[in-house]
Amino acid sequence: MGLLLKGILVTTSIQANTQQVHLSHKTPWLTLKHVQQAAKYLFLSACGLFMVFPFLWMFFGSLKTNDEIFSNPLELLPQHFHWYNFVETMQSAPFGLYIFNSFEVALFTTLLVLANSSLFAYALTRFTFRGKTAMFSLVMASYMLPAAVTYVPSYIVLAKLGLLDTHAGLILSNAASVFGVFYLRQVFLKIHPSLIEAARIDGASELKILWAIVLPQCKAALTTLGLITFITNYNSYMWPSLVINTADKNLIATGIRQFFIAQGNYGLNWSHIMAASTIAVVPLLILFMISQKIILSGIADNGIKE
Amino acid sequence: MLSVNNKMKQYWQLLFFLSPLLLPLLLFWVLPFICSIYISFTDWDYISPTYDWVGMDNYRYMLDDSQFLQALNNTLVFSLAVVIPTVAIGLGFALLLQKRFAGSSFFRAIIFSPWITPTVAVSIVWSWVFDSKHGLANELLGLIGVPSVSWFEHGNTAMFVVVLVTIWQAVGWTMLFFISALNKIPSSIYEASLIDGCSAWTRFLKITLPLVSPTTFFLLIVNIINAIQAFDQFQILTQGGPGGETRTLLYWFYQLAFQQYDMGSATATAVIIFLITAFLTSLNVWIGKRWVYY
Amino acid sequence: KTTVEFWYSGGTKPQIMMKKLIKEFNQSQDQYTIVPSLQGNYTETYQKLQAGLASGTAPALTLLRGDRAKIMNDRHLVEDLRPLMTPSFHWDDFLGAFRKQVTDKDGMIFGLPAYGTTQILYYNKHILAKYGFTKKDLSTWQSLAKVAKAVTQKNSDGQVTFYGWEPMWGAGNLMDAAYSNGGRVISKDGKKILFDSPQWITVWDSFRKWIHKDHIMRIHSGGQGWEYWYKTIDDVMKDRALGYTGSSGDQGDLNFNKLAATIQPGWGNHPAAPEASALVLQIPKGTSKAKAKGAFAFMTFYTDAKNTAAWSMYTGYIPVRKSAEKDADYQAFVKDHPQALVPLEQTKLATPLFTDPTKGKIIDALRIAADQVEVQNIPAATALKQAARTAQRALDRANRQH
Amino acid sequence: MAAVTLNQIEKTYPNGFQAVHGIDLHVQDGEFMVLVGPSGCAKSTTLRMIAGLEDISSGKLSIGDKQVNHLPPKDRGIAMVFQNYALYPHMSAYENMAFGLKQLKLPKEEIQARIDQAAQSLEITNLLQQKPNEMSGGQRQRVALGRAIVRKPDVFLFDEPLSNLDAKLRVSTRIGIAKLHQDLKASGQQATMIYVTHDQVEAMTLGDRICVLNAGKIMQVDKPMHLYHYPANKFVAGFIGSPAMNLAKAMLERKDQHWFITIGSLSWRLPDVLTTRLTVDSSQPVWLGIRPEHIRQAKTEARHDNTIDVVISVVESMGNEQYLYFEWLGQEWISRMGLEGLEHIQINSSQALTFDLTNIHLFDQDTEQSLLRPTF
Amino acid sequence: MAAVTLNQIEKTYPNGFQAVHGIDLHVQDGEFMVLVGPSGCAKSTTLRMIAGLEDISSGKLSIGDKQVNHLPPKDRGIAMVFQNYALYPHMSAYENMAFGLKQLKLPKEEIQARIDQAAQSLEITNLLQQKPNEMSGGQRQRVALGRAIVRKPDVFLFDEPLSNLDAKLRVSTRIGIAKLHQDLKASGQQATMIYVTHDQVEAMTLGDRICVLNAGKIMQVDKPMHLYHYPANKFVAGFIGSPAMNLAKAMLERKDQHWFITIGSLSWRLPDVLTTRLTVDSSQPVWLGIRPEHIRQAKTEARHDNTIDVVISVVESMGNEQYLYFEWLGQEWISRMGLEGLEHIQINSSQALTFDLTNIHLFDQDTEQSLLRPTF
Ligand SMILES: Nc1ncnc2c1ncn2[C@@H]1O[C@H](COP(=O)(O)OP(=O)(O)OP(=O)(O)O)[C@@H](O)[C@H]1O
Ligand SMILES: Nc1ncnc2c1ncn2[C@@H]1O[C@H](COP(=O)(O)OP(=O)(O)OP(=O)(O)O)[C@@H](O)[C@H]1O
Ligand SMILES: O=P(O)(O)OC[C@H](O)CO
Ligand SMILES: [Mg+2]
Ligand SMILES: [Mg+2]
Repeated sequence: MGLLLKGILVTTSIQANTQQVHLSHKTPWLTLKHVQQAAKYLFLSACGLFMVFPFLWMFFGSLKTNDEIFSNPLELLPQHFHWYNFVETMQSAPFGLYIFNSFEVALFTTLLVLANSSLFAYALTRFTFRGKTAMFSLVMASYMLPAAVTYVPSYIVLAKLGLLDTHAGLILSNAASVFGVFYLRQVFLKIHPSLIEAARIDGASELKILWAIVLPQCKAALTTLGLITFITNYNSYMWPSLVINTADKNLIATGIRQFFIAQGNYGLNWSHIMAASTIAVVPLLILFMISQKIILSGIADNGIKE
Repeated sequence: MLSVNNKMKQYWQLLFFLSPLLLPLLLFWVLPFICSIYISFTDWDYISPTYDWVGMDNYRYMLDDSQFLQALNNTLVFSLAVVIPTVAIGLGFALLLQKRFAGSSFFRAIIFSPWITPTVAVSIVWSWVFDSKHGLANELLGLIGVPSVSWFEHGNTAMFVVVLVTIWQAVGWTMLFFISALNKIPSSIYEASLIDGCSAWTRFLKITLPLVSPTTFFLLIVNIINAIQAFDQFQILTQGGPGGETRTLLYWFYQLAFQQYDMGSATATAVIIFLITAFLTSLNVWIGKRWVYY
Repeated sequence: KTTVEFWYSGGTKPQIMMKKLIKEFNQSQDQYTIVPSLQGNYTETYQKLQAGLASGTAPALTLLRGDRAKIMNDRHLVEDLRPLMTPSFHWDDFLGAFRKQVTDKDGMIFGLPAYGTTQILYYNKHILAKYGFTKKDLSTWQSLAKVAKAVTQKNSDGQVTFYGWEPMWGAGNLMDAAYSNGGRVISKDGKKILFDSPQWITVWDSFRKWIHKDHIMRIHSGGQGWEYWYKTIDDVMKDRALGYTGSSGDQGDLNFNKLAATIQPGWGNHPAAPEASALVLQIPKGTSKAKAKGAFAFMTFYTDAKNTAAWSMYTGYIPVRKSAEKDADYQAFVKDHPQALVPLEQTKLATPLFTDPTKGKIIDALRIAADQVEVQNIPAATALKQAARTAQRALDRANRQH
Repeated sequence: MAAVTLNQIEKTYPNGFQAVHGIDLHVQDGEFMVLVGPSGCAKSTTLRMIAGLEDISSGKLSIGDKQVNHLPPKDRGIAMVFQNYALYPHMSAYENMAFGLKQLKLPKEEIQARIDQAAQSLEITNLLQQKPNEMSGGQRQRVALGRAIVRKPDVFLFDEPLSNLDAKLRVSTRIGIAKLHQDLKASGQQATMIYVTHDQVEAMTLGDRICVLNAGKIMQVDKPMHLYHYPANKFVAGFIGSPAMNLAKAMLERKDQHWFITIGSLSWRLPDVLTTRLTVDSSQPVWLGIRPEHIRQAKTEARHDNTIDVVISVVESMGNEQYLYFEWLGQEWISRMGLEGLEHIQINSSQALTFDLTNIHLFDQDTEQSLLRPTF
Repeated sequence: MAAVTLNQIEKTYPNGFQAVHGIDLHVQDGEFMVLVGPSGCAKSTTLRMIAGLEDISSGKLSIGDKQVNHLPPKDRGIAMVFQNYALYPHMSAYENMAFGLKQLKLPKEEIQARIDQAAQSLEITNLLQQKPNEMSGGQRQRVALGRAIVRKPDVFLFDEPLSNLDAKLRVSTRIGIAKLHQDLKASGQQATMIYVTHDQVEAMTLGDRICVLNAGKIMQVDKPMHLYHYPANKFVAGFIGSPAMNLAKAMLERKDQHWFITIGSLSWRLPDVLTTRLTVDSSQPVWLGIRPEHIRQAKTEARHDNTIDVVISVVESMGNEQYLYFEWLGQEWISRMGLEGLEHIQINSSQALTFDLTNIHLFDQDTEQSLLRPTF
């Protein structure tokens, strides 16, 4: 709480700074502003370190020997970089395949979510029909439903559809994103109705309007939603581990845990587990790097309605 | 709004737009929930084709069950302990990083990054950090002369760890929403306040805070819902222990459903979780009317 | 060819052995193919099996923990094996305790014991000897505590550097000790919870005292999967503790140049009475005749004297057939590895497996009480009485419903 | 043939609010019709019903000789220019214009040709590859016009197309639209235009005819000059003209053969040109209206009884003319006069002002309808 | 005492762009000074430097007799009205006005009294409990004014305070601001006002003096009428006045004692009133400027050589006057005339128009400075 208070105070004075108001005399070599700047960077660096520390530890841990990991946790860097840990880890379980599986499921789920949330949100924002409010309430109510609550009946539904132990089953069962509808609805509401009317006069069908007029303007929001959906599904653990039985079809989170458990003999190799975790995170980090400009600005530009 | 001569055509069009989402929504959310409500009035064991209708028995049993009450209490404590700091710290970071400056997007990315990691992977790291013997946390405490703490062996400290990890993950996300809200405040309003001559603190309290209140409100609700639905971090860090002191309702549901196969009680718990979420959300909406400015 | 899906799980060594046996079986005949599917652990197998049964996608063969196998039968979810047993099968050859475990009161055989497991003591024989103790000194918990006290070492700060004993985290060890003090979980008529009785409280509170007051014992708790288990083993292997209470299945991982094994202690005058049970192979209800036949063929193969002996030698688990002891290789093995006989020996005095009539609520209450005593240093009376109340409610409810 | 006919058109919004109360309006083929009125008077609603963007609650709408009540917008042969231009922000100017044509599945060359031609006449050829956010307000406006033109519609609909531009640009774009209308007519494309604005300068300068709306009803439809000189009712009188017409309560009195107008303590005889136009034949209370330019500085030599002495409270000089504000009979009056001859009227100075009685307007106090017949 | 003095003020933005190039301006105590100029000419920058919202790069800024370069805004004795009003949206009108006063720790009664008084004079007493989003644009504008007034500042700063209002409201609020200035002066509160606008009607009607800016430099500072009649350079000539002054290249030629202005193939002798004002004594190329109202319909009886025949391309009638657009010498010209006497000039009709040579303006083609001395 103390940190927080400090942060706020530093910031509010920074806001005053943006107006470049000199409260002080001519130009002393060290102004209040300089001190504030330095304090801000120091504070942010400390926080930043705290935020990324687990990754760093995980990554460097994967390069240590098993004993080294526990010998001195304060020592971040390994004495020797055991890159071979990665090779061994990759050999000890089909992580490549797991990552591929996760990618496949996450990708198709994401595409499906983007498509159906867009359609649904478009209908909610641009059509008038009876039961519209009810429809929206239904979606919002679903948001309050813990996913775990739906597992059992959902499982049976999948079984009835013959989609157990298939990626298609996973994709289909994750295809309704309540957040997606909620988020896109807010974004679509911000598109001026006259654009849609102009397109109607231009003779475009509703689908065409959505595709050619609305969506291109929401690229940032779509990327954001896409990334969120992708990450969530890539990382998802509980539900896939219930649906998938065949080892070859496992997603990465299940894979890692399986690896954990399958290491079920004395002398658990922690550096391998760290390596496995690192391997699992890397694709996401890369994806995040690529899209971070969009995702960070995306939420900012098209954020939820104020 | 739109005049379409052909009613049928309009109908099909609507169906085309709604059904791709409605289908999975009904199949995997609404239908299961309705089933759950039904099951909560039975003693179904998940597999047996037969079950008995037990009426309110599951609910009655539950409301009088010390373990349920403990889980309920834990859930509320956890939600409160997570939501308020998350929103407050998120706002703090947003204020710091709102304006672009050298390195601002770097810091934003860093603070956001915990959110993208699989909870499964990163919780492992945290469990080491708080290892009672050689954990980093204790080493650091040792440096400043504080005796080590057996983090996972006491209810309070174990809960603290889970809360910390949850905040750690959610803060960046919260920050982004605040940044967007702050950027929407016209700069002329700040300038007006400069001319009115208020202190930085007054400006924060009297102007910034009220103006981002709709976002604060939204984030409170989303974070409450997320907190109530938190599962992975408990599963990996504490498994509800020690002695059930970090067992939340959702975790309790999980154990009832997937360890004891007591579907009636489990679904009754689920319904209660839903009701609590709905209650907290409406409570927030109600209180929100007093402090949220639109 | 008929394919037979098989869901199983186990540690590394069991996994290796299981794969080897399946391969051998598949090659030994051309009627059936066993298709194995490795699950995360026994619990996960059980969980998935529920889902599988609910949706009609259950496999033809599963490997489950004994208590769960019993629940499966109580819920009428498994095939009776009797029709599949040919005269050449020799059901009589299986260990009596294990046979009893899978036979219900109507005589139905709802599963085949795959291998046995029980918790025994492992200790560092050199250090024990160094302090002038012998195996005999480990025959009651009271004397074990004395030994522990004697060997415990502390550094100048008062921090313990060498522990006298490390029980395994969880209710299992404490229950075993309570059984050894004549305790019961439920009354014979199945109506009353008994673990808030003095037999239990004395035992559990002693452990609490040894752990939290005398600091001669320690508990590793929490973590991922078997993490606590291996931390415990590690302490013994790395000379940070004298010994620990562990599974017969640990033998494959341990170094017996340094360690030795013995059966669990009794409590005071009471003889030891820990639980012993078999992991059970089952054929879920609704499995087709052909698949069931195939599954049983594999069971027969897997449990034949030679294979169960080989399994035991490689993993440390208890062989399920009496005739295994006559296996030549096995006899040679136990000569070299006397510890391999300890679980078997303990099985003979064992308490049969406790099965929870509330499908888990009693076990859950005990688990939490154990956590409170072992980890949180809450007096056993408080913890157990609270747990008993919870359990009694659940039990009453379960009894009412049946 | 693209006359637009509104026949007893009504509009009730789903929330129950009736925005349009039975409008009858006939816009001739090729005519430039301006809809004008205060904010919320249902100008946009009316236009949007014509466009097909809003359902018509009752009445008949025809474009050409076809009833179009139930046709979707694209089939009505219309094009619309929106207040905010409604350019697709992610498309270049070219793509913006081409979008509608592509929906018609026109051949590529045809699209290209149409756009080139429109771009040339609007002088936006060099902007074609730019996106809206790279253009100034005026340029966007012209692209929006271009998008309408290329569709070769029978009817152009404009909803306050200039209100987002700044004053200078508004003037030049206004002229551009007037020219466009002329050019289209000249090229034989009899484009009907319906133009919504609340700016009466635009209305006056652009419209062949102006339709003045108030609260969902038509007040008057007429040529701009007729509206200005012969407003049919008090509303139109007050709405058209800037600065607005002075309006005050007065008594119209008949004494023998003569008519007098009594205001405050003064009573003036009506000139004959007015009496012949009167539509009543007995005394009655009226609204007296007089435009600012008809209150003139009194010639010092000849002081009539229609001259009053007032104190000027505000003077606004525009360079070539000035507005004098004064208080009289408890209300504010404006006089507008050219600068020739009279310089620097001081604030708080006393002035003698003359009412030009041949140019006053009279309205019934109840019905607010004009009591004077127009002379054309 | 609150004169505002800018002394060689410069402003360079952090990105290196120099927005203000050495401005000298003295605004007298109680004066209403209008800053006017095209978009981007640094009006706002200048005002914001005075307010203390923007650093001053160099130069001296004084308010009263105190140099305030480094004082924070609140200590400069100023109040500011923003273009978008910048009302605190979550506070009622009352709270908006009270906020600044509370920061001064004034007693409650004093705050109440000041607000009541201001509200009364602005006629917003009944709005005091409403929030900005429950008010119309004009009401918000008045609350923003109120917030400025209650501070009893020495200097009022306005940044385009009317540009978000619609035309009608703009006129009435404009008058309100003029009255406010008068009232404050009358009440002995010699409030200096600095008012930024790009609308020259506002500039002309409000300012005691007008400062015309262009590209960060002062073009002319003078009374409105002087600016209109004696623009110091071509920029001011073109900027002030609506419709804008006609400007065309011409030759100023001296032949013996006489001066001629040659444009196209025509050569007109300058009237004597102009020649006496000339600041040059030899021939040179010039910009000829003439305001639209000085191009008149030629009297048929007397046709001078300064009469030209043109074809009218556009006619815009405003009711009481009309603008005629015509093409001559390859550029567009505007003539503005009252309606009296002449009705309905048809588009494409031919007209004889006379240039009023006593009212032309001449500017050097290089320096663009006026070549005529003002006569006051
Ligand atoms: N969707 C709607 N539902 C209910 N009432 C509406 C709706 N749209 C407009 N109105 C109301 O109908 C009336 C006419 O609105 P309209 O937009 O046509 O006015 P306008 O003349 O175009 O005004 P402006 O000059 O402000 O654009 C207004 O009172 C408005 O509040
Ligand atoms: N923060 C800034 N950084 C860099 N250049 C700026 C900044 N603010 C304004 N400018 C530039 O300074 C010049 C003057 O800007 P200013 O806002 O003062 O113009 P203005 O006269 O108020 O225009 P307008 O009538 O459009 O409000 C413009 O060219 C503008 O682009
Ligand atoms: O649960 P058990 O008895 O099979 O034993 C645990 C294993 O030995 C851990 O590796
Ligand atoms: Mg409108
Ligand atoms: Mg500006």
